[in-house]
Amino acid sequence: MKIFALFASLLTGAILLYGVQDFAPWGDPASPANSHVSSYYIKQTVFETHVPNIVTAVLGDYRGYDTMFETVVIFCAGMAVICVLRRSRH
Amino acid sequence: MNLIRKKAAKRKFGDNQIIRVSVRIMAPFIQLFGLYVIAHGHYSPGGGFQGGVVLGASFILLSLAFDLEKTLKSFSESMNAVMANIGVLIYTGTAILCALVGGLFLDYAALNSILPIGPIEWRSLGIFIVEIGVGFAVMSIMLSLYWDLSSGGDMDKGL
Amino acid sequence: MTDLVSGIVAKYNYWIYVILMMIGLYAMIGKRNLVKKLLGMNIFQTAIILFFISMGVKRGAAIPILDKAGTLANGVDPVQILNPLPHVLMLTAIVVSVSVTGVALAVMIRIYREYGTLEEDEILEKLDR
Amino acid sequence: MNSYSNLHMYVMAVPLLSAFALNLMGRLSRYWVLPLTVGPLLFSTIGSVLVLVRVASEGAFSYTVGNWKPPYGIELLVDPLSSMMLLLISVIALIATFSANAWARREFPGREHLFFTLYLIQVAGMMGLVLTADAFNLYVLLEITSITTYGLIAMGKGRAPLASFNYIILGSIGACFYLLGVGYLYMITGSLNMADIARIIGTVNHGPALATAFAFVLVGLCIKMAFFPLHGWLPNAYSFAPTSASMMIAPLMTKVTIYLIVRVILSVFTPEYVFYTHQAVQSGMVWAASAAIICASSLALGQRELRRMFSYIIVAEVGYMVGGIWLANGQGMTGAVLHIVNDALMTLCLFLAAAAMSSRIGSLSFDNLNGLCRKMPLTMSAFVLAGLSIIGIPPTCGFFSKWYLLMGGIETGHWEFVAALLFSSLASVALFFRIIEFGYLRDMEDKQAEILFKATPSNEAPMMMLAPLLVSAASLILVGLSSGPIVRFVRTGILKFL
Repeated sequence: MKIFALFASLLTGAILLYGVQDFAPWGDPASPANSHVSSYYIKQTVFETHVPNIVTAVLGDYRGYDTMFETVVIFCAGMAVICVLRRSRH
Repeated sequence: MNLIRKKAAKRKFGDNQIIRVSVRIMAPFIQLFGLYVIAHGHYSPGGGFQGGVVLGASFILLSLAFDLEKTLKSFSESMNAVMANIGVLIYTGTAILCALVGGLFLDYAALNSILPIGPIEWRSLGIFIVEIGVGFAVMSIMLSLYWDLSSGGDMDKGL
Repeated sequence: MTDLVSGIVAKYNYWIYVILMMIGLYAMIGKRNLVKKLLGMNIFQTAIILFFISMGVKRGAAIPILDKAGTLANGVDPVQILNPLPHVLMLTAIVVSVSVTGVALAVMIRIYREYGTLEEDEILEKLDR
Repeated sequence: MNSYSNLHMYVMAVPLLSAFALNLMGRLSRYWVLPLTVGPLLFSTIGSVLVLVRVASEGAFSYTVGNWKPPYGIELLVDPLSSMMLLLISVIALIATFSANAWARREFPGREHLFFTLYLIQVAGMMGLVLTADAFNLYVLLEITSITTYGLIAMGKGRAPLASFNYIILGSIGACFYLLGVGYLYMITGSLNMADIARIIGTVNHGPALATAFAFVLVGLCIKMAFFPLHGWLPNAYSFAPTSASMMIAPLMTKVTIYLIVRVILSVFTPEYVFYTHQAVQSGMVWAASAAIICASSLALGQRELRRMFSYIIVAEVGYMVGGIWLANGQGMTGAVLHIVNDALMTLCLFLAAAAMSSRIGSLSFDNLNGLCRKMPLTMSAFVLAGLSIIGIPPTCGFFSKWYLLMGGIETGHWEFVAALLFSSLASVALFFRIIEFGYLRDMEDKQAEILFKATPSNEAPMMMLAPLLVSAASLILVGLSSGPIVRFVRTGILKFL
């Protein structure tokens, strides 16, 4: 089992590093990740929402649907813990 | 878990006047800071989740320093669950309200038809409203996670 | 050889996250103690968070909190500001990871109540009996 | 913007809101539980029928949450495929609710409202999953459905927490792999919107990063859907889960994940890349699916407990659908998508039947089933119908999807897949006729019968469990007879990609 685990994790790491060679170098402002959608957010957020903190604006508005489900996730984690641990009251 | 509890009971670990008094003094300031982090999320690092965690941590600190039972007397468990529900309801309710008043889901600008302060200002305000909801929910869920995990779901002594 | 080294140095952040990820994955699959498995899960998720945050870095850029009045007047150059999107995604991912950890801890307490141990081998021994 | 265009959002949001309402009201009195679960699910069912009608008449449409243009905001896609899944989820949740209500009252007295809070959130999460067209949003919703499932399974007794913990570890690996894949996609495209990613992938060269992203998304989803070598968590999780939870989890969770893989292939990576750029992967997946079907069917033959046997059947059926998808032609894809619907209904019928039997005889090991057909004729005939459908006998729906899968296998020359399908049918014959033999031909020992059936004058399961079972059994025939229109509807959704 341990050999298998070692093999699996080394294989996963090797595949991940194999994929890394396509990436732009670290800190490159022109990489695709830093230019396509995110530069729109940086340029437009203050004009469209009047919120200077871009992270808050993207979290609460542009990707507000994600954040709604994030809240639901933590709510259902709390409920699941109560469900699992509490014993039935008869 | 039983072992830890027995040991703690024997040594009265942490049952100390200095800790209690200092926690009691610190707790209001931590809560104030949590509220600040929620409310100031527009202008500085912060927001609902971070502030909610800080608020929850202050209550967890109280229940660590005192007994779980004593903490439950001042801030009951059903009250906590209601707060969690209210927090999530604020978020989903806002989302559905936006749809009901004629916009799209989570389209805060549509709320302008209720209170006309301008669609862009409503975007800002809408983010603030939902951050409050997130803060409530995260605070009470963090607290309930701690209560349940520390007492094994029995809500008696705690750690 | 120098190519390889310079390639690693230019992307050393990915090497760090991959090593962390391998540690986490190994603990999740290979360890026989349930607490260690859970710790491995947290390490794995931390590695992912590192990966996402490190891909939003721009050299010499400022944090994504702007000056409202100045930006409204003059606009802003995206090169000067960090990429905010990975931060947003990771806030959500952190919450998910907290939730999963909470549920897993609760389930673990149930397992301890049932079998009196968190070692997988001992649990399997008790199941056979 | 008329309110009609928000309808699919209400379909998703009403169960979510009522989960919170139920959590609040259920504390006061348990009489709130039934209306607050059935009501919203009924609303969702009616609403999703209307959405389906709209899609059938006006075609697919996309929806932007928060009124932001698609690559910047989160986009939802309502096309024939997703509207069909929406209807499937709401119908199955509605049917299962009645039986789950009756069982929750037995299994968790005083905690039904907590159980149904998780249940409704899970239904809402699955509806969100089938609607979303955003790669990261999909991860969040996947985790919602998973966390609720962990909680629901761990509520059971005995080995349930251990099974749930294994599921947590494996499910987290799956979700993390998916997230890594999304990270790689984001790194090379700079976008999270599925259609936008597909557009950009077409313009950049297909390098190692894209292949890695695809591998990780695929493996992550395969763990979540319990594709054969990665199925380790499923049999324990589903057979030790509380009866009330298994009725909804077992039919829907794996099927929704298979829908996700169809969605990811069609809208993110595009079929050209998935099927034709890496030919070896394509035929390898068909071989893996064939192996999955054969191994899981053989394992099912070795089980001595009813629900455990069903879990292995689910694993085999996952092999059907994955194989059908990777056949990479119209017939196979149609068969796979049709089989999502059919298999969800068949599994629902099987698990409802198991719940109904269990309400009288308790343990479902095969020794307990002797002579059951005479004691519970209606339950057992519904069970037999579901069995016939799994085998693939013509008037039932299982036949039609299997037919498409077989035709797809023959057309592309994947004879190993055809052989695996036939082997699995034979194995299902053996499985179900063995149980029918126990039920009809053997007699229950008098002592046992006295203990089990003395308590109530009627031998059948309570009405709350029997009625949904009969409805789901009837739906097997109904869906089977209306396969033609369903196939035509499905094809409008997928043919433009192939």
